[in-house]
Amino acid sequence: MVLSFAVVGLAGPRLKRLEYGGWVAVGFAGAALVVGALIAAGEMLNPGQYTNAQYTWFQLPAAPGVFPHGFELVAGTLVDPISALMLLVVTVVGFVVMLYSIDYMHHDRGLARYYAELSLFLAAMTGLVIANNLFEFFVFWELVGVCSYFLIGFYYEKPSASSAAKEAFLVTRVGDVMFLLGIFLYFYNYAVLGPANGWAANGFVFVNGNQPFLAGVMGGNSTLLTVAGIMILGGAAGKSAQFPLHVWLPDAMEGPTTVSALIHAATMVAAGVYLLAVTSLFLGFTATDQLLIVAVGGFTTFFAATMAVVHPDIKRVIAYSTISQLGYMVLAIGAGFAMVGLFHLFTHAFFKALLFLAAGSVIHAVGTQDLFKMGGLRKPMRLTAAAFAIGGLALSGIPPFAGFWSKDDILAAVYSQLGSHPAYWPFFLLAFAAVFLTAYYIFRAWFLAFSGDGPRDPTLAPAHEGSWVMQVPLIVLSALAVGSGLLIFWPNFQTLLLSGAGAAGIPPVYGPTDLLLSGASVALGVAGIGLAWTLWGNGKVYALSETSVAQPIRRLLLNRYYFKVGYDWIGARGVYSVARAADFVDQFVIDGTVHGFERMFAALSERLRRIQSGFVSDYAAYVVAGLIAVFVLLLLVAPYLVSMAGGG
Amino acid sequence: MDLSSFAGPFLPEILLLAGTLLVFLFDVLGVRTTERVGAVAVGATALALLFVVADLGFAPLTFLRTIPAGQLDAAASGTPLYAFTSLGLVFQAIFLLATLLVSLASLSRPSRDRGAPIFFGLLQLAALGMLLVALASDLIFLLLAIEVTSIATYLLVAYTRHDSRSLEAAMKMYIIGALSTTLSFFGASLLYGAYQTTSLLAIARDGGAAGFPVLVLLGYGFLIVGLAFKATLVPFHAWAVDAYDGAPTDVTAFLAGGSKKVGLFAFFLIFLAPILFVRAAAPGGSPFTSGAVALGPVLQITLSVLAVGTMTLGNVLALLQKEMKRMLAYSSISQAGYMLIGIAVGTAPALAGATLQIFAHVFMKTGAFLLVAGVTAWGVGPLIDDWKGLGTRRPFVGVAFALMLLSLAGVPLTVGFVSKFVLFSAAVQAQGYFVWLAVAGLLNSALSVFYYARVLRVMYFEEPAARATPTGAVAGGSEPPVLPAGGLGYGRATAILLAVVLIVAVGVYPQPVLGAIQAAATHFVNLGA
Amino acid sequence: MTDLALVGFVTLSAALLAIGLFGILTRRNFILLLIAIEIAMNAAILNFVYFAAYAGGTAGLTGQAIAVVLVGFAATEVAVGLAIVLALNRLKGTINVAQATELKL
Amino acid sequence: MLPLLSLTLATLLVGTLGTFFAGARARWVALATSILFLLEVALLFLNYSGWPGYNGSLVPGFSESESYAWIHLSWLQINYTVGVDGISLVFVLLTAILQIATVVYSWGETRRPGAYFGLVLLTCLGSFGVFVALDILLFFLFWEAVLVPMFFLIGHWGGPHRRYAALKFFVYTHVASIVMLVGLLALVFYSGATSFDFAAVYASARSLAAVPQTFLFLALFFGFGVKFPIVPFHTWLPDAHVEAPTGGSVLLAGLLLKLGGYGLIRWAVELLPSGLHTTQPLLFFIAFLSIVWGSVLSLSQRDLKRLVAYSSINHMGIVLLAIALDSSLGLIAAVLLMFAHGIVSGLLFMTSGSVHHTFGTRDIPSVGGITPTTPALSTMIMAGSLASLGLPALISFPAEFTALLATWNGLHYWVFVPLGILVVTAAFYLWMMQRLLFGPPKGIPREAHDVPWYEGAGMGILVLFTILFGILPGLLVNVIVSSPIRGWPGT
Amino acid sequence: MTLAELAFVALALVAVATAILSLLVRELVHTILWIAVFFVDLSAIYFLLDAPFLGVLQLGVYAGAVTVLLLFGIMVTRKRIFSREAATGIGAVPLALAVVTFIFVISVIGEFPQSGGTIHAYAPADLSQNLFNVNGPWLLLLGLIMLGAVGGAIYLVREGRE
Repeated sequence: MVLSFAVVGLAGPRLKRLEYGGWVAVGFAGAALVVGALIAAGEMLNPGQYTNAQYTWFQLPAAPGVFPHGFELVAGTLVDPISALMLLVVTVVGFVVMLYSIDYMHHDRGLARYYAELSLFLAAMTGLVIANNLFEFFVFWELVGVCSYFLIGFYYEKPSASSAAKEAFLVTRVGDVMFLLGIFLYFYNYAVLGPANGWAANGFVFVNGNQPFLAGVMGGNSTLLTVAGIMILGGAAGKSAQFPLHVWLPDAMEGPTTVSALIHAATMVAAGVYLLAVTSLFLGFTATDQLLIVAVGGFTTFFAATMAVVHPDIKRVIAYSTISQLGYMVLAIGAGFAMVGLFHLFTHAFFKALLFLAAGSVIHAVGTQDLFKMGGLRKPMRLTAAAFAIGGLALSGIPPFAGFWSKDDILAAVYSQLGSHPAYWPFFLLAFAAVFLTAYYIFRAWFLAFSGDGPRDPTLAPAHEGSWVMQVPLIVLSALAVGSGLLIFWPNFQTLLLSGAGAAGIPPVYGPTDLLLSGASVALGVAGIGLAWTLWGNGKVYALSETSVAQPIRRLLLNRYYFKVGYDWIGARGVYSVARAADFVDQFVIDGTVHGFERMFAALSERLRRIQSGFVSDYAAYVVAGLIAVFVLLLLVAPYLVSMAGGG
Repeated sequence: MDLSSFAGPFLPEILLLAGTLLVFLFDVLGVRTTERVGAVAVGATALALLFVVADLGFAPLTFLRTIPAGQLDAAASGTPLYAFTSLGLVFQAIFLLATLLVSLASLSRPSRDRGAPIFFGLLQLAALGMLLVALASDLIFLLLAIEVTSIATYLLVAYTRHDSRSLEAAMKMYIIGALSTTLSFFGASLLYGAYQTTSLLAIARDGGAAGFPVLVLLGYGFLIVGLAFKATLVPFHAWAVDAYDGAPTDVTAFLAGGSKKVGLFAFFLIFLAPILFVRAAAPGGSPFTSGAVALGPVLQITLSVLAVGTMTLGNVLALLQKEMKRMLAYSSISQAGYMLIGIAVGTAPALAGATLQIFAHVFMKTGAFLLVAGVTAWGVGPLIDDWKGLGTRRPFVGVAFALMLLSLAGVPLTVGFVSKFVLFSAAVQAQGYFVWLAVAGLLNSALSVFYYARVLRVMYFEEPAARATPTGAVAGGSEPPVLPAGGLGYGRATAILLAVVLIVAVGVYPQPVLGAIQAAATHFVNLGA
Repeated sequence: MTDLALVGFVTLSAALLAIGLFGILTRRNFILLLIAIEIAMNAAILNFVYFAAYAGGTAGLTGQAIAVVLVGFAATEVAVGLAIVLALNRLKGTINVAQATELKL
Repeated sequence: MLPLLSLTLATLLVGTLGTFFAGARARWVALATSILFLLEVALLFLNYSGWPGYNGSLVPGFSESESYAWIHLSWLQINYTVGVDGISLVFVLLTAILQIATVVYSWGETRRPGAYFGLVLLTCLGSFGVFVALDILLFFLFWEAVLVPMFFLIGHWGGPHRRYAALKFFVYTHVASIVMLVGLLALVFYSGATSFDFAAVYASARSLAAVPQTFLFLALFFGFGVKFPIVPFHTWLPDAHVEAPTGGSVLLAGLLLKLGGYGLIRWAVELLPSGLHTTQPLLFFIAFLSIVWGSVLSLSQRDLKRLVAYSSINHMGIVLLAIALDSSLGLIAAVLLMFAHGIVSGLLFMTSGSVHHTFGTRDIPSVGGITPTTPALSTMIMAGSLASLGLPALISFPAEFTALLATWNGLHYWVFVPLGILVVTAAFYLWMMQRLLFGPPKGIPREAHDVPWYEGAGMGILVLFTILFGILPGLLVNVIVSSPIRGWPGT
Repeated sequence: MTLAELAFVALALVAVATAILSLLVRELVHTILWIAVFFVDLSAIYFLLDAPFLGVLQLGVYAGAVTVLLLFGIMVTRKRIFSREAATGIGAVPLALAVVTFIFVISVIGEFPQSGGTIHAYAPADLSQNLFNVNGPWLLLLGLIMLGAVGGAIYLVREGRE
């Protein structure tokens, strides 16, 4: 059944070509939603089940020394707690965004392409979620990357869009390469070095029959595993835009807002986190890896948040926020609480999609993304304003919105580990501080866009609310942003998380276990909102004076710590200069040598021609000279050579 | 001496001699039309060829055998001066084939040429000399037989006696030839001094035991140089280019395809014995004890150097040639280098390879020159560029010439490829440093592709130049050639067709020819050991 | 029977050969070239004769026979050379080989 | 049993000759031949019962084999021996696919179509022969037979510097094939093989001592390597590709480069295990050099065809690496990679040819934003580029995955080199697409319109196979695995 | 030094001298003169070597026929018989080549005994027996050479009428 769904998803793009196509896509997405929801519901009603189905792609028999346990690549599906959770996210957000697109994208050209790519993306994403082995995971992982590439570059006639698409692809490619190496390392460790446990013979599969493989059981070379973990982290960092591979995500906002909502907020970027979770649950990380993951996550949380603080572009603010939030999830997984991270992923997907769609609604209405040109939009766009506010509150971790439950879970979980892992402290603090920044920047955006009396830029088109197809998604997502966090109180959902987490052998942490901590984080969130209100509330615009000490910091933040400049420099100057130099060597040194030979032959031929003087005495002289040469050979050279060669 | 037992084995030679005398008689009688005189020559040559092939033991012809099967390759056959070896017969066949091709083509020479009897007479005489070379087992016999050919060819080159180019060519050929002959005889005299005999078989049995290593080496050195003239080895080749260029093209065809091979076979005869003797007597060790040198390897090294030098220089010089005949001449020189590899390696397979190469060269080079002669008769100039567009205008002549060039370049499915393949295989099979000979030969054949390809390009890819060629027969396109058979004449067309058919047939299925040659070479090698 | 050292003959024939070669390389008149060739040829004949004289027996007879044949051959060769000379002279009016360089390169 | 291979050869031969003399109708003859060829290849696949055992035919390990005496001397035993195993079968399939695609793509060729299609068919005939020949002379014969038509294709139908390029191509490959021939001859004679047949050489060569094996391997490696091409003997390739007509480039990249790889596997790796072992470091070095060099140079190219040509060097470097690994997984990867590269680079060269036809230039900076004008062509370019940079579900991916996995198994962290280069590869393709396909239109002639149907169909055939084997690589792998290669279980 | 040795040295010196002179003198008729002396001198050496048959042959063929032939050649090709040859000098390269050849050839003397050696005489009858029986083919070949030479040479020098 799951397989048939994937096939339908894949078939989708072709159907779209027939018609203008949006509704067909929506239909398919709806079907996917139904199927996905059924699967998720099945898993939730009966948590902890592992349903595995697979088909062999190709295989090699076992060979001593080479593949002691054989080698096999398979394609298969696995439904387990985490994939069910993730599937729900993908299908729901996918459907909602698809619906929303009908109106939002109405005026654009190339809609067939848009829907086809979006459908393909959905198919690939579901494939990724239900993949039952690392290899297949990688296949879909790449496919979603390509879809992302196309969708970012949807407005391909804009140079910035195509450039951003390229950048996204390249940066994630770096991560992919590391991911690939990680796969190899795991394979080598478990399939070649390790005992015959069937892991590799079945080709990187996560489960053994209906039970997950457990890293602890399999053992192996710890150095190798550590490196493998780092590689996986690298892959995840690329996809989930973690430091230092974060640069592409803000630029990816060149794509349509719907795409940002679906791919660059809810689903694809979460794939990195999902990968970490899967690895953590099924293969396990070493302690070094965990620390590194915590470090990356914690740092990114704060780091991205700082950049969001000053940005004038509404979408980019949300994009930085996404990076920051993904950092939380990574942090949680690093600390050993994969399911907690996934829970945040779950809730975050809804409220972040909501934020994006709300922002999209705004952009659709006013035609700009610059916050400083907007203002006073809450009056014409009540629903949007409300939705954005709900999303903002969820993001800021204000109870009872969804974000509170999951984020608080993460903080509490990491906090619980501080005793045994004091090295987590700085990253915990950074993450904690980021709560404040988060609340501040999202409400700064809200106030700038919605509060006040009217647009600061009078040339803006008069704002209006979108049609029902745009409103329904907002409403649905608002509901989910409020309600999805509350699922935590449903015992079955708890069991689901538990069973997932249990797979990794780590006790679950959920709910506000530490009231003090929760209180502190809520307080920070509120403080952030307060600061935003103070500075930007009611249509005010707070401007730093040029002489202020904070000005250089602002510029640093606006320039994103010069990361992009640096990367561009490496790409354009460094690599390209090397390439030019290599081209020079190729043309003039290597080929030049060849031409040198050519000229030498021509010159030789020309010079030798002159010996044919036509004068017979010269010819006779050649004969006599030749005679002497033969004598020299016969009497002097050859005997010497023969004696050198030992008489034979 | 019983005449019948004498006449039998020598039937081919006697046929040619009779032909020669007959056409000289024609001259006296005043019968001088090319066709009639030529018919005699063609007939005599063809008959002789038939007998030679029969003697080689080809199945349907065995009833024509003149040499009893047992006498062939027997060391005791003949006298110390001559012997019937199957390799010799193979070479006789090669020589006769070349002569036959040239005679056939010459039938299409101008009918009223008053010198026709002399031309065909000298041609047959030269062929006779070549046949005798193939029988020789004595140094002096060999050298004198070569001189029969040489003298006849000097005069053939000078045959168009009102053409200063022809006479100049003859003059150069004569001077260098006479010089080389002198050196050969000088070398023979030194060998005679060392061995006190001129019988090659006796020398082979004596081997390095003569006790005068320097004298022997000097003798062989002189002989190498003297024979190198005939075989056009570098640096003794310079005359050849001019002679090939200046001589009447049909004679050039004979020089390149026929008489030059005489020198190569002489190399086989003279140098195989010392090389083989060393191998048989002292495998792996030095045959010259007490601090002297190993004769065989020394000769092999020297011949190798000559071979490599010849093919390389021939090819390099051919690269920039603008005239068709001179380009072919240089190509012919480089081919001699390949053939010399056979004797430098000195094994039966190598000899077989070289023989096949010589065999192949007959069709390729003789055919090419005959074709050039025919095309020149249309008024096409001597330069390669004068051949522009010929391939498309004259498809069959073009295809024939292209096939010959491709075969010369060693393109697969032509006899040129098979022969090079066998030759270089044999060099590799001999192992040791001979592998480098194969490498050098192959690299050279790569080099040679350049100038052959250039001709093909001119023939097929370029449009004829606007300027009218002297008689405007082809390039002008107005005046159709007067001769039948595509403007070549029946005789020439037959000869070229024969060459092309053999190039392809032997190229695709070489087994019969190659098998016979291999067997002959094996016998030949065993004879010396 | 006389006693003579082989060494002297070898030296003489070598010298004659060298002189012949030198002549061939330097002379321009065709007839002088023929003469030079004959000098060298005589060196070869001389070789056969004295080696034959030292050999004795059938081998020696063979050597002398060769010398006889070679004398005849050399004369024939000169005749052919002269024929070419005459034809060349008739056509070009000169027998200087330096002036017959139409064919070159 | 039906002599299927000889029949196929005969089909191609008759087709080629027919095409040469068909004049204006040549393309129909060529198409018919191609279809027949493809059908016969399909029959070959269906008949191939190789996996997991082999049918008992003349040459062990090969099916469909036929052998007839050709030249038999005491020291020289040459036969007409043909046969296929899994590896050759894959290449045969590649030949058939590329042939039909090229014929369709070139449907509009008007300059001496008879000769053009004839030469195309002749190239494929030669390649097919190379892939099925099991006798050294026969192999060499076909090997050379490929050279000649390609020389004429470049020299007559090529671009402005065609003569230079044709000559350069010819010289390089001819010199290489000569060294190869010497190596093969030496292989026979030094090993004391009883004949030139693969089976005989196989029986004797593998037991040679390490030193001669090394020398032989080096000779063969040079011979095959220039075709690869390996750095620094690669400079013929960009020139030849750039100047060749599109059909020529397709066959050049798709088939001719594969001949080198196939030859290396069949005549060097399988026969000279110790030679491979001792030369491994050198091979690795050259492979890495080729990978890096090809990729880095691709970055700096302005000409679309040059870019693809240099990327070929990069890809073939990976092939060499995979072969040099001396493992079964590596060999599978190498064969898969070559198949993939054959189809993908063929596709890319077709697209660059179409770009040239449509816009009159292949200079990337001078044309841009072509997607609105030529959506189909742009799609093809994207498909080709993405396949080439290793996108899953397209054919290169399983090959690259296997190759890299094998590299890790053999070389461990050295795998960073090809892995890192994957990023560069992605970079130059993406950069090319960005400049050429996207952005505001520039340099587009007014009369430009999308590619004609036949060019589209030609590319479409290749895209089809790219996707088919990308999704189901097992179809190929199962065939490859059935070949009796050392390191394979049970051999 | 025996008388025979003395005679040989003298004859050898004359041979060398006349050979050089014949090539170096500028008057062609003098050349013929010197070469005739050279041939006669060689004939004397043959007599010294107890080869009278050869000595006579040398006198007849060389000193007689060949010399006349050469003289004839000069007469035909020269307008004035006593014309002088243009001075060509002695080139360094030809001289060097000749000298080096000479040195190589005389390097064999190291292998020969430095003095003595019996000279064998052969009866002309034995010689003719040898020439016409065992080694008959040589003469046959010589005949063929002469056949070709005569036929071709006559054609060459005969005035063509075309």
